[in-house]
Amino acid sequence: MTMITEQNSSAGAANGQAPVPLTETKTLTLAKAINAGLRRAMLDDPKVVLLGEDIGTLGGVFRVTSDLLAEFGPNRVIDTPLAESAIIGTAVGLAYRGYRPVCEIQFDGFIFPGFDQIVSQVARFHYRTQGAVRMPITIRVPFGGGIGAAEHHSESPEAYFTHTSGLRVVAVSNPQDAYGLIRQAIASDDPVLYFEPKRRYHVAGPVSPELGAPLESARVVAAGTDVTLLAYGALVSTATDAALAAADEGVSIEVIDLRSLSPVDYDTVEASVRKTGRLVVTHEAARSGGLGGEIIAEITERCFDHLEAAPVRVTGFDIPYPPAKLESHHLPDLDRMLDGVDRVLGRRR
Amino acid sequence: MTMITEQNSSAGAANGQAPVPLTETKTLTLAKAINAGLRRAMLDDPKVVLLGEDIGTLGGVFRVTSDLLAEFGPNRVIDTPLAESAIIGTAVGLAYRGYRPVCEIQFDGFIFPGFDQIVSQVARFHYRTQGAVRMPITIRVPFGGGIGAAEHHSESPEAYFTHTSGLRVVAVSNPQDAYGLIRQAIASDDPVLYFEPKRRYHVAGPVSPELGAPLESARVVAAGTDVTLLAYGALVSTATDAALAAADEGVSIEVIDLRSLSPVDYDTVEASVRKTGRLVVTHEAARSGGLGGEIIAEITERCFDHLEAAPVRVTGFDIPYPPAKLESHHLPDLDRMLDGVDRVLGRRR
Amino acid sequence: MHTVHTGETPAVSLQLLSPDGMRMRSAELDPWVADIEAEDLAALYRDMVVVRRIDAEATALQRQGELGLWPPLLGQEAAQIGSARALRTDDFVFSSYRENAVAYCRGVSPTDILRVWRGTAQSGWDPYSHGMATPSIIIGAQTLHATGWAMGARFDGADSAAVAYFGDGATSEGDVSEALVFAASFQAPVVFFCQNNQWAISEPVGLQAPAGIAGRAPGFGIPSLRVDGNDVLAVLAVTRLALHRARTGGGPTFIEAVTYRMGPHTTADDPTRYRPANELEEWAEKDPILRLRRLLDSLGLFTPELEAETQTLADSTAAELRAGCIGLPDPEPLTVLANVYATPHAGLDRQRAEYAAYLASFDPTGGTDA
Amino acid sequence: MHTVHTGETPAVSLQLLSPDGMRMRSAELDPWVADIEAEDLAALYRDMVVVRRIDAEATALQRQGELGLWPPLLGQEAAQIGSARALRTDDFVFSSYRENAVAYCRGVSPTDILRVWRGTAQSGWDPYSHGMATPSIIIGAQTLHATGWAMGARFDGADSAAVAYFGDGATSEGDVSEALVFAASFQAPVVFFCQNNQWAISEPVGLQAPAGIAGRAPGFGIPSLRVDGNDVLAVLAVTRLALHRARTGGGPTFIEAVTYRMGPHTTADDPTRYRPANELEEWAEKDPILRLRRLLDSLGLFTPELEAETQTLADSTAAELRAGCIGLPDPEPLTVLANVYATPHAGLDRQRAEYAAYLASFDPTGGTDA
Ligand SMILES: Cc1ncc(C[n+]2csc(CCOP(=O)(O)OP(=O)(O)O)c2C)c(N)n1
Ligand SMILES: Cc1ncc(C[n+]2csc(CCOP(=O)(O)OP(=O)(O)O)c2C)c(N)n1
Ligand SMILES: [Mg+2]
Ligand SMILES: [Mg+2]
Repeated sequence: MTMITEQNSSAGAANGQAPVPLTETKTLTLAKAINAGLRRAMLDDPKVVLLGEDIGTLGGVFRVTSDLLAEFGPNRVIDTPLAESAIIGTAVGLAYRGYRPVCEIQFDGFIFPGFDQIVSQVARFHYRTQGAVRMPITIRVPFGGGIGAAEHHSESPEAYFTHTSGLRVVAVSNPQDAYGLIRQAIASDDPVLYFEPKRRYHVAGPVSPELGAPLESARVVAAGTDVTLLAYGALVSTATDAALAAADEGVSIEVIDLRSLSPVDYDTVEASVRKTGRLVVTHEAARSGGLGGEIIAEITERCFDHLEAAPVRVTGFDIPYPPAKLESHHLPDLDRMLDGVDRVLGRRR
Repeated sequence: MTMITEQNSSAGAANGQAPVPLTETKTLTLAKAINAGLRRAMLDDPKVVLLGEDIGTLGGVFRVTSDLLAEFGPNRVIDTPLAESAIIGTAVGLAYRGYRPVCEIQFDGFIFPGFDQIVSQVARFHYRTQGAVRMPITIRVPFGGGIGAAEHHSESPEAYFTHTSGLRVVAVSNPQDAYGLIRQAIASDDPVLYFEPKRRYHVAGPVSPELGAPLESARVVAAGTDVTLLAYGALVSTATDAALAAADEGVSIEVIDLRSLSPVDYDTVEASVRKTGRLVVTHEAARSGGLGGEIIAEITERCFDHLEAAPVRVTGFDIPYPPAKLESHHLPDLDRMLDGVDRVLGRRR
Repeated sequence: MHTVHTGETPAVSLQLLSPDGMRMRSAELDPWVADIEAEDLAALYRDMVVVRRIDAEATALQRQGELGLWPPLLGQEAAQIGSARALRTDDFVFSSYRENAVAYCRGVSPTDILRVWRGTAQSGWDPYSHGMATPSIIIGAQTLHATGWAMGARFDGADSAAVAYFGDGATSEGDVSEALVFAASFQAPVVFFCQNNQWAISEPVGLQAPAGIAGRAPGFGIPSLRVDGNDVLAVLAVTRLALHRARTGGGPTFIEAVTYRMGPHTTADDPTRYRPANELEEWAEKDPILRLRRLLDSLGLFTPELEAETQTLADSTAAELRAGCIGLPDPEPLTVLANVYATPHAGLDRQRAEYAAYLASFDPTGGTDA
Repeated sequence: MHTVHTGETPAVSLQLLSPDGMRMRSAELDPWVADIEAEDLAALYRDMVVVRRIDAEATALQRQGELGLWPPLLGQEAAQIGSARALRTDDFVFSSYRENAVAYCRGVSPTDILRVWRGTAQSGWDPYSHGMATPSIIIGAQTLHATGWAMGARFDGADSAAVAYFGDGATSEGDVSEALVFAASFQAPVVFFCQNNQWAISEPVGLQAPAGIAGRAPGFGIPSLRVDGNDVLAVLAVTRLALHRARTGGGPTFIEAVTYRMGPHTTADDPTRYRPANELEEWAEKDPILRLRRLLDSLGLFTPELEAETQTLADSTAAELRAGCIGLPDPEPLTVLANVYATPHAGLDRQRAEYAAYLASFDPTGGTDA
């Protein structure tokens, strides 16, 4: 049994290396790419401050904030007491004073004590004050399962936030996007929930110092003609694998990495579905009320006459996150994605 | 300007009348029907206790719990300190000890401080303990707009809960259902979010002492053949009016009152859509991530070949709840429902 | 059993003015009001009379259907005026819904105060123009905002302070305790100003805090003061003291101002359902305005001029309020979809365009543009 | 300035056993352990050795990949054993994840303790069989559950008590403060047992509570005791005292047990990144087991028999734990969809049927039934 745990999923900065400024394309893990993006944002703007539990001395339980305390000091990298509502609520006050706070929620399941401040305050101040008060707050959330962890450490709460008007929501799938989108999220004058696929923290890839595609845009990962397969976060890599496997069987899948979960880049999705006529959406979150249903409803409305079959969802079940030994039965995997593709192609047994 | 406010939307028990036991069909307001249901449940089972802010001496800001303190005493009707997380969290402890707590959240917008306890505790204990621990907790939430109130007093947060596995969610639209479903909710061994359409508290209707249709079932309010119009809570009456108006123009609308928002009674909805081929879903909550998208995705999957047109949503916008003077522009009304009907019929200008 | 620590709340509150208008001496507080001259006392009196009049006029407007709701501050004038008049413009207030006298002191116009309650806007003023956030309706949430703002002030090296206003009921909310934790840990220059008006809607303070309120903060490491909240001078003094601590690196301070909500919770409330009959009378004897007037009288300062001038100001303010309220224009329909985001948003822009088209479809002239 | 109230935490903790094993006299606590005989001391010793051994074996199992994670209690044996041995079976424990010694005292089998950490279940035992809820991972949430249970006990007229276990870090969460509010308001028979082990992952207690922890509850109206958490006798005494108060209508009590987390936060943690080098050594001198052993020694009670018998029990428990762990069967696939609801649920029943069909499609024999 191999389980990725807090320590061995460290971003590896524990070796005492100072963070390297990113000036040219380098190979970085996803965790280190976020670290580099945070650092860049902090260097560029003295109003960027980080708040969270264990983010300073420890560098975060995933080491995403490694070495930043040493570089920027305790007024910019703030180890907070253990209270999520206060982490978000004081970030609101800091934003009121002109700061750009970046809050870390240690694990997905710990965001709920801060839910009221996010939903009733962070999301609404701009509307409430008719634009007078901005909330350029970024809330970083390691999310998703597949690491063999205990309860509350593997959740996918994104749909609670995509249903919350006033927030922007992104989920990254690879080091390059992680770097570009954390910088864009921090630079945004709107609050952004930034979801990090924790089981992919370790995976390395090239990272250029560019900001990359805009915050609101989806990305076609692999072009295809038969079926559109929508994914985000950790499942993008599974979806890409599924597309490869399907290609062997002669099915051409277009894989789209949503990147932005709110708003959804419907132009990109629509263009794909108009081409393929078939849509599969996959996420780890529970099916009922998840992002899949929303996207299917919207795409059905926009592309009804182009749909060859009812869009299909491949998602987690409508259950609380299960114990580690059962999570492989809950999480969409390559086989279940292919099953979804079969279903949308009318090939289901 | 007429605004329904806390006082003048009182259920009218302020006149000192003792609650009347319901033994035969009577005409009651929706608020009084809930009061009667609570009373019946408390008489039937000594383990039923009520918790909430101002529910005792005052009888609740809407007077839904009027006179119950006098009848059942302070150990069963508990005026709690001002802390929603504690209201839910102590209800969990009470449930652990065999009680059936009924929590009142004073207004929809005040449920979020208790969100963590609902989502991470109430919803999960049964699954977590493999069925050993039951959470027969009912959480009453006055919801929805249209009363000209200040912020946080008019929200429709139901989709946060329908996305939360382990909860049941119902929304009532009339006095009879209010009475039957509050009793069923309290009797249920699962936790139930019970949404009360606050702008309909005053509307009276016949209430028989029966439990009525099961907790999970939808109800066809008006039969029709051209379009299925799904509503719940306060909008059921608007939808019924829309059906009458449409009938004048020769369009036959089948109105369904969902009643149960989680799970949705798809058998009833599916049967209707198979017949009409056209679906409109309406709710006050924001469109993105609302219940409408979920239902449309599911129905599209189940009835794809029976759909004549893409299902349509008539919902609140993706905005925080607006100021009172703008709420009529946010809330679905009869005209917007008819516009949705036109769209699903392909008659849109 | 000496090692069992039990909470103790000081039984007496700090006072500089007795209910019958006697100026009490206090070695501790006197220095903080040493600069208060006759004209300052007169100004405080004027403030209190004017805000009471604003309150009465707004209550009347609500009764006449011009406001959706109004949360009266009747009885809490000294707590609000005394504390707000201690502030500098660079300080920042984070309040609840009842602090309309504070807003008045921060220069918010009567009309702007009413926008929320008339329902034309979610907030009536630009927070940055007045150093005051728009009121928080979610009980206790603003205490964290104040704490965060104060942390920022400390990081900036500024000597400004944040003030969080909240009620006795609010002390039960987790957010308020978390604010105390953060304020203590980061030695934030924030003043927690709790108006204990004895009631949280229908619930007496004893339900929220059986051991009293002022005793709570010290356990978090925050010094606490209990002041007679109907004594405008004492409130001014303790707030100045607390602000001075905040400005000079002394960190947060908690103030409990003991006062009384003489009216209903809001115009929608009926206090006869829960309030003991004689309570109001008892507190009427401690009325904050009467008290200062008695002092002025005894000092020979309550002149016919002061009375007339105060009356005139109250009248004109009330008239301004009424006219402003009734003149408030209804917002444009499409503003319902404005300002959700600071930057363009594909989803919302589409909804706005759709709704504009929908509205236009009703307009035979083809009016509204998106 | 006498009217400014500052929090004060008693500098010393209650003790009955000095670090070198001397039995200290305490007029206050002695009566609560007057019945403790030689064999009881031996039993406490045995308990502590066994739970330390359970802890070590579980840590080893994690290192060997048999457990996903383990939160060691090393150093906190006295705090947990001393408090848990004060309980009756009709009392109810609501704990956090580190209270494995408490679970042991409540009769939970070693194997059941491990289920969660091996990931075969979200909870290892039936709470009602042991008077102990399954651990709460959401920090602080369980303090409200304990308070609610205790309110119920009071309504029932029972003389049972609830005990909430939580850490120093947890005191910052709003839920814990709200639990104190409700417990005080309803005089709930609940004991708040805070193990201050000096750290919340990498954060020292001074960040959470600059003024200390025991001083917090009195401000809420709850008496508080600060005890040497490495002194099993003193912990037993104060817990008995607090439980007695609870049973006899005295309401809630707060106990701060001052102890030390000698290991990492969990097996996934690396304390060398944040812990001062000498801290561990300092606390090693105050080791809770060593201390009781010294007392037993000085009383001539630390016999070879006791040593051997303790060793045997520890060995057999460790062996049982290891065998139990490795023998834990993986759950059946379809249990992933079981027990979400207590009653049939149309949506979930459908998902289960679909998944059963899906699984069956991989099985050439057509096995699994829905
Ligand atoms: C989170 C939340 N819960 C409930 C309410 C409803 N509510 C509005 S005011 C109030 C009582 C507040 O009492 P207190 O804090 O003493 O302030 P006061 O009204 O006396 O000024 C309540 C329960 C709310 N606004 N927010
Ligand atoms: C609500 C919540 N936030 C964050 C965490 C992550 N977390 C797990 S343990 C821990 C530290 C707890 O410290 P303390 O309360 O002192 O207990 P100890 O671990 O020392 O026993 C944190 C931050 C959590 N489990 N729950
Ligand atoms: Mg009050
Ligand atoms: Mg600790």
